[in-house]
Amino acid sequence: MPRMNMIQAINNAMDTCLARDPKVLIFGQDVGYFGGVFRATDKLQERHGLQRVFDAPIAEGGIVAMAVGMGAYGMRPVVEIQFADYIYPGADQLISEAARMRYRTAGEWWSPITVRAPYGGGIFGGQTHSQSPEGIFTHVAGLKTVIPSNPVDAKGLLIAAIEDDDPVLFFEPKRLYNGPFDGHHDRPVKPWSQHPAGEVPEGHYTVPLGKAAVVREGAAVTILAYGTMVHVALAAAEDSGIDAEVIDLRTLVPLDLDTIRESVEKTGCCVVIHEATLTCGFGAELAALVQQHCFYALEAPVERVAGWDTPYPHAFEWDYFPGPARVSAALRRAVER
Amino acid sequence: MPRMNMIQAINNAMDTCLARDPKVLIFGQDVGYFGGVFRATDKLQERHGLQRVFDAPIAEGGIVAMAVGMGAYGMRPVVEIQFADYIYPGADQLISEAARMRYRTAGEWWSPITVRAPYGGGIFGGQTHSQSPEGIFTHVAGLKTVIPSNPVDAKGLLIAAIEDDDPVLFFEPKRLYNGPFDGHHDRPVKPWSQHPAGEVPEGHYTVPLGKAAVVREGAAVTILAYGTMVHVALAAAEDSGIDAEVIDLRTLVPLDLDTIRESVEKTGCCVVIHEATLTCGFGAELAALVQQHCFYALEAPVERVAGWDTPYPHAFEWDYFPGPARVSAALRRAVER
Amino acid sequence: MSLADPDPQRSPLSLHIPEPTSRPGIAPDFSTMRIPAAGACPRPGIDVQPGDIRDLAFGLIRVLDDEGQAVGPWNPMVDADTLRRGLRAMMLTRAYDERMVRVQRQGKSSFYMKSTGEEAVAVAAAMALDRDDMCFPTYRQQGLLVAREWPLREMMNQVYSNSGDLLKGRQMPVFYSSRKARFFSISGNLGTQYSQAVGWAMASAASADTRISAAWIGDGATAEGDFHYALTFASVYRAPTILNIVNNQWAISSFMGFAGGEATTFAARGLAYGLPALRVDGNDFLAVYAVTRWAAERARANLGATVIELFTYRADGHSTSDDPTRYRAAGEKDAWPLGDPIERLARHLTTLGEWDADRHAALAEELAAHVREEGRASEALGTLGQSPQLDRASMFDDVYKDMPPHLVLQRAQMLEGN
Amino acid sequence: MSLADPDPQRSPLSLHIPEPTSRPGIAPDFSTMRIPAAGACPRPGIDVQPGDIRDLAFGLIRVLDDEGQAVGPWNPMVDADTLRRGLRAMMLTRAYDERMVRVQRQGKSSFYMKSTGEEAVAVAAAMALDRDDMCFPTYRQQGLLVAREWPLREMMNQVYSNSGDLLKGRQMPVFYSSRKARFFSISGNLGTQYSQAVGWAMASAASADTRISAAWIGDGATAEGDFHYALTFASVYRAPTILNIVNNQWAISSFMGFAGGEATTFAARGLAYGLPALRVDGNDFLAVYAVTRWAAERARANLGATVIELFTYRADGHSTSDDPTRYRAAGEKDAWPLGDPIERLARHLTTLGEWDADRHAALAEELAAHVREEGRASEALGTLGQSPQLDRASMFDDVYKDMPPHLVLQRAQMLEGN
Ligand SMILES: Cc1ncc(C[n+]2csc(CCOP(=O)(O)OP(=O)(O)O)c2C)c(N)n1
Ligand SMILES: Cc1ncc(C[n+]2csc(CCOP(=O)(O)OP(=O)(O)O)c2C)c(N)n1
Ligand SMILES: [Mg+2]
Ligand SMILES: [Mg+2]
Repeated sequence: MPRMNMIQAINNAMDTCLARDPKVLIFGQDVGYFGGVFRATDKLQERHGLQRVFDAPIAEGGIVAMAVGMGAYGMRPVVEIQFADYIYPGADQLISEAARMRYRTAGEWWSPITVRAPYGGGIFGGQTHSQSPEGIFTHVAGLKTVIPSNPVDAKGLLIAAIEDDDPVLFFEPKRLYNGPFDGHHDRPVKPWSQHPAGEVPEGHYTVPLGKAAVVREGAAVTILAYGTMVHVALAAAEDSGIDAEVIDLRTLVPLDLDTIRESVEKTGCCVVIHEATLTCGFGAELAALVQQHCFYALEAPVERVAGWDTPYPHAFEWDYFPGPARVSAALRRAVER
Repeated sequence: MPRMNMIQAINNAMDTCLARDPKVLIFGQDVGYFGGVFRATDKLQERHGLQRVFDAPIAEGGIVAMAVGMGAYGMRPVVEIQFADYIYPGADQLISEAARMRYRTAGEWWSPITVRAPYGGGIFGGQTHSQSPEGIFTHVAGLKTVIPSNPVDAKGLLIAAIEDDDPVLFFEPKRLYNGPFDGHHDRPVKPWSQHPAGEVPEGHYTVPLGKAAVVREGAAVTILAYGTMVHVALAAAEDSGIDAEVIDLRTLVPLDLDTIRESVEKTGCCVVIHEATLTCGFGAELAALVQQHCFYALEAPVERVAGWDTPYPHAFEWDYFPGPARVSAALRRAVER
Repeated sequence: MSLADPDPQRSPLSLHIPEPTSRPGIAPDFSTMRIPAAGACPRPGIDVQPGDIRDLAFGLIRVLDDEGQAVGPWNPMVDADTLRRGLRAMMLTRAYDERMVRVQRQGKSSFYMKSTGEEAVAVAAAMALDRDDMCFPTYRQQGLLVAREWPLREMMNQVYSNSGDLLKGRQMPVFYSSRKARFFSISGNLGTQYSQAVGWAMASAASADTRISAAWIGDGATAEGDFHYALTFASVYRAPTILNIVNNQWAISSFMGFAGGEATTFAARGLAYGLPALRVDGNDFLAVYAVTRWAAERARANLGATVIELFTYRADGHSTSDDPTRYRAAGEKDAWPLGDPIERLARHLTTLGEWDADRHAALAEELAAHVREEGRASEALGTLGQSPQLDRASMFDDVYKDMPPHLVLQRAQMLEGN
Repeated sequence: MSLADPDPQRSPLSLHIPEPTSRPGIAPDFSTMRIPAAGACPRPGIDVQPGDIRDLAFGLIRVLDDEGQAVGPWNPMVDADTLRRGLRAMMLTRAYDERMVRVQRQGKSSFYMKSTGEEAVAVAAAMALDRDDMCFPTYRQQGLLVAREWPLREMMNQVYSNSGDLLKGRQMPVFYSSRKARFFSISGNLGTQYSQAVGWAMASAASADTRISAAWIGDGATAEGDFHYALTFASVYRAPTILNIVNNQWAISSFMGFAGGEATTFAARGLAYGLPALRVDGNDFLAVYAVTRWAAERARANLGATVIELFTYRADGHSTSDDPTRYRAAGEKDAWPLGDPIERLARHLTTLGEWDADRHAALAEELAAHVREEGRASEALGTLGQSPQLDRASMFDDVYKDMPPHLVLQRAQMLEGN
């Protein structure tokens, strides 16, 4: 099976969709001739033509608006926001328009659009190239939010997102593009080619939206994670020697609550982790759901480990990032209840 | 003491600040000559002059941007977003700029701005005149969020917000402008003039940001509420006959966790209510905090009663609104644990 | 705290706040308004270079002169039947508006917005476009639906949120949507449709389709970012679309000076992006028809977008929630120098010998009866809050294509009263 | 699914995607670029009506001719000392940029952005403005700081996020902020400073101050909503500000056609709002100085804002993360017909007899030594990640003016390793 890193898998997903469906169309800043600042659309313009893969003006609001209009026409646009930190000028078109188009027209129109954005910290990007804004959009009814943690999922989830008839935010943890970074920033990251999830099938396949994956079975505590934090969770389980069950949520909305509930009922405790700031992050929803649905199984409070409630500070990236040490400490607190 | 409804109290707060501080300046759509579509700035232009209270172009992004620039100059701008539903074009300037100005300049500049917006449903405003978007902004480090539930608080909190050197979102439950609407939409609402909180002192006073109020003492269950839902909580306590303690949070960020903790430790259970959609709403944060900080006191899961995860439907306003019947049912579930 | 003290050598700055020429108590004054004579503006070929017709952004294309004659190069030479259809659609729009305000006053709906005085803007455009061209309107272009003969009762059902409402009671009154009438869902958020229209047109072009889009925005809403996105993308990709700016002088209580109308025209916006920009008398049916045709032909010829400022006047309040007497001079509507679109078209037809007072009265009566009848048919399906047939459980539909588990659960909770 | 089938009677539409004239492998070609002669554009009085000078948005104001002579009405008649100060600041900016790229390559900082080829844009403006005027720059106007003699070591400390960094290591390199130099904090989010500058100017006017603001934006970023907000509000309230558009032909890999530059000039944007709009040779120090002066005088006279397009060329990569050889023709920089701002000013001074090769070489050497020295002083305070003096607990400061309880708690948690 071919081996791909995450950028290649994402590129391959778009390549596959462009080839299968003439209604798929890709645009965004620098995605055309250049192939994207992270190379996610490398060669796609060359392969599929100028009219299907092209550059866009620097106006995220306009980019999303065009996608909504094209979606109303009947296209299936896939747009790139160069960094998730720059999604806010597009917030209105996402929240007020794309998210509610099907509802407000009682199904006459809808927004089958996919908004891709490199996301998360770990590359010394400071406060405007490191953000994890998923918690803002998971609050909005009508949007779906997907965050992959590895190449094989990334391809299958992205194809599913593109083929989905609802608007999907697809956040790509940029720190994972080249390898399964686990938060041990002082160690070399092995490339995806040496990781089983770097084996990515050719051609068309999907990973269904709304289904989590148990990436490590364990009995002592459940860790709910997504994106980069899945690998941090695995590292923390290893480092701490605590037999954690690690769930990779993959899709935040709709959420796979069944898988979560099953695990927490088994382990009796739960640690929720994300890189986004703590307050009102998606972890709050997870903690609220877990305590509600698993109250009588819980032997300790649901712990949250997250980015601090500050902007992402350039020089203190590794003090900010919720790495394996902090997660391990939370695991210990959870099991030493 | 003068009696004021909530609009009058808000108007009076701005009048007071304009008179005291030449750096205060008010603008927004229709706020000048006309005095605002809800009359919040009635007569303020006449009293304080064209250059201090004026209309603005229909560009929420521009309005917030101007406020940020004026704040950098040294002014203390107060802007109105005509409906909270229209705040999204201003999201980028709020989230990327105002919220982080002090941080990114290490205190060289900051954004002492107040963004007022009528907010919440109950006036047949459909999905674009009814929203409660606080949960989006409470996730953003650097912003403060205030939501008053009555005239005397509204004036004191608004003055505190205007005088605060950090950016404050001030959401005004429009259904409360004329009286303490408690969700019994089929009953007449008594005017604020017949309510003790309609007694509003003249002149300058503040209600400090970050301090909740226990508006009803009770032993059986704690209800955490803000804005309109405070009155719904009181109605539900009455309707159900359950001895609920009702906490009016008043400020969401920073949050008065001490008051919450104290109450839940006493009652042993907690119902969190808001009008905003459930998923990832501020109630998620509250539930997460309560289960974390009061885990060993909790005898039942923290319940959340909130707007359904749909847009606000025009004709089904009262099926959508989390009224006293739904809150009462949650209270019963909580105490019949 | 200021950074430094003002320089005493220099005279202090001051902030300019625009003010309209009239307000309640100050008599309306349109005397400084420059109104070029009908027929005065040249009509270029559709393949003209935009840079060669910049003057049209500062003129005013008019066809009907004060005597009701159609004059000059922009005269679209429309036959009398078509003109009578236009007149009919404008009159029907006005009659419909009047009824819907009345029923709102009776508490049968929550809200309404009229287009009185601006009927030509929508009706003439609808008639100049193909029936398949896609419209992205604001709440004030109900005339498009009327001209496209979308049944009034469907519109009323929406206003009443009754059991016939195709939008299932979800939207505020007048936020129509009709895929069949190629009338895009109206958003409460000003301006968003404008940029979407460009996206739609780009998709049409990318699909080798032949259909174009047309969008409308109010003078006030041009200040939104979406306006800028629309013009930028339309210019960059030469999108086949028509970008109409309806300058009706007011945005609720703010006169168009707060959108930049003191400094230049709204048509001038088009120049910023190298787009052809036409400024037209929006109360002149023939002129609106002609410029729309011109822009449509240009778009269909793959020459890209056109910006059109429709200079008109909002003759009534902003909506039923509004009281314009609080901020507008009483006589402004009557002082408006460009007249009423219905009267002007009727006069023109009369001049042609194709219309007379009796036919006018008879038509008015017929339309009133039609509106009454449609109203009765619609009210039979209920009015706001009086329509038990509406299924409240449907409020969980269409949030997503397939209902996800959390909404299935919430729907059950609602039905159980939790 | 389309709404209907294309009309077979009509020819199908197609989507235009802009393409630059050259790419790697295609020789650069600026032959179609219209370059008016130096001295050819008229210079109106500052109280001119914007509508009377629309042509200036399509011309190119140039003072230095090909022989290095200053010609025409825009010649600002600056004395040789001032010119030498300008030359020095431009050369220092370039020398600084070169060092900072070198140290980035050595891993001492995470990132860097040069302004090579565009130094006149910032330096001439800084010199034409008052020291108290407030600048709202992008990341490519480091020349403002240099011209205002903000210490290089302070800039370096920021780039290194070292213990001397006044921004406490919080910001990515080059996102400077200096209240003392009246240089507003650079945002990572393109365009946001542009509208803020107008707010600042409005506040200055409302305070009867005498200071004005000036803002810069790239050609690419003009597509953002903030650009439109800036021009709209500046027009409506006649804000005393200067709105500079730095058209350096590229936005990372996208040529300026993707911001609308195929259809018209960027200066033309100003016409949309009734603002005076000047298009200027951005590599001509004297021309940039002159137009900035004109706009500043106009703003100070309470006549409002001016839009200036600075026509220049990004001679190097976008940033240290960029590789322009992947998308730009190799020889483009050398083919750029408007030359290099440093060479052109040096030549002019030489023509005046106020400069020569020896002095130039000596100055270059002096500046190189200065940069080296400042570099050493800054590096003594550490480089990225090598600056133990920085206090990580400070990362919780300044989120709010007073630290709220939840941040006090989080800071404690971090210090405890939780
Ligand atoms: C984004 C947004 N901001 C504010 C409003 C509130 N609002 C509704 S209509 C209106 C005035 C619009 O004026 P204009 O664009 O001139 O259109 P007109 O009503 O004159 O047809 C305003 C401010 C809104 N609906 N959406
Ligand atoms: C809102 C936003 N969108 C995208 C980016 C990513 N980005 C950084 S610089 C840049 C190109 C800017 O080009 P231009 O405005 O022409 O300025 P130049 O770099 O040429 O000086 C882009 C797309 C960003 N920083 N902010
Ligand atoms: Mg208007
Ligand atoms: Mg550029």
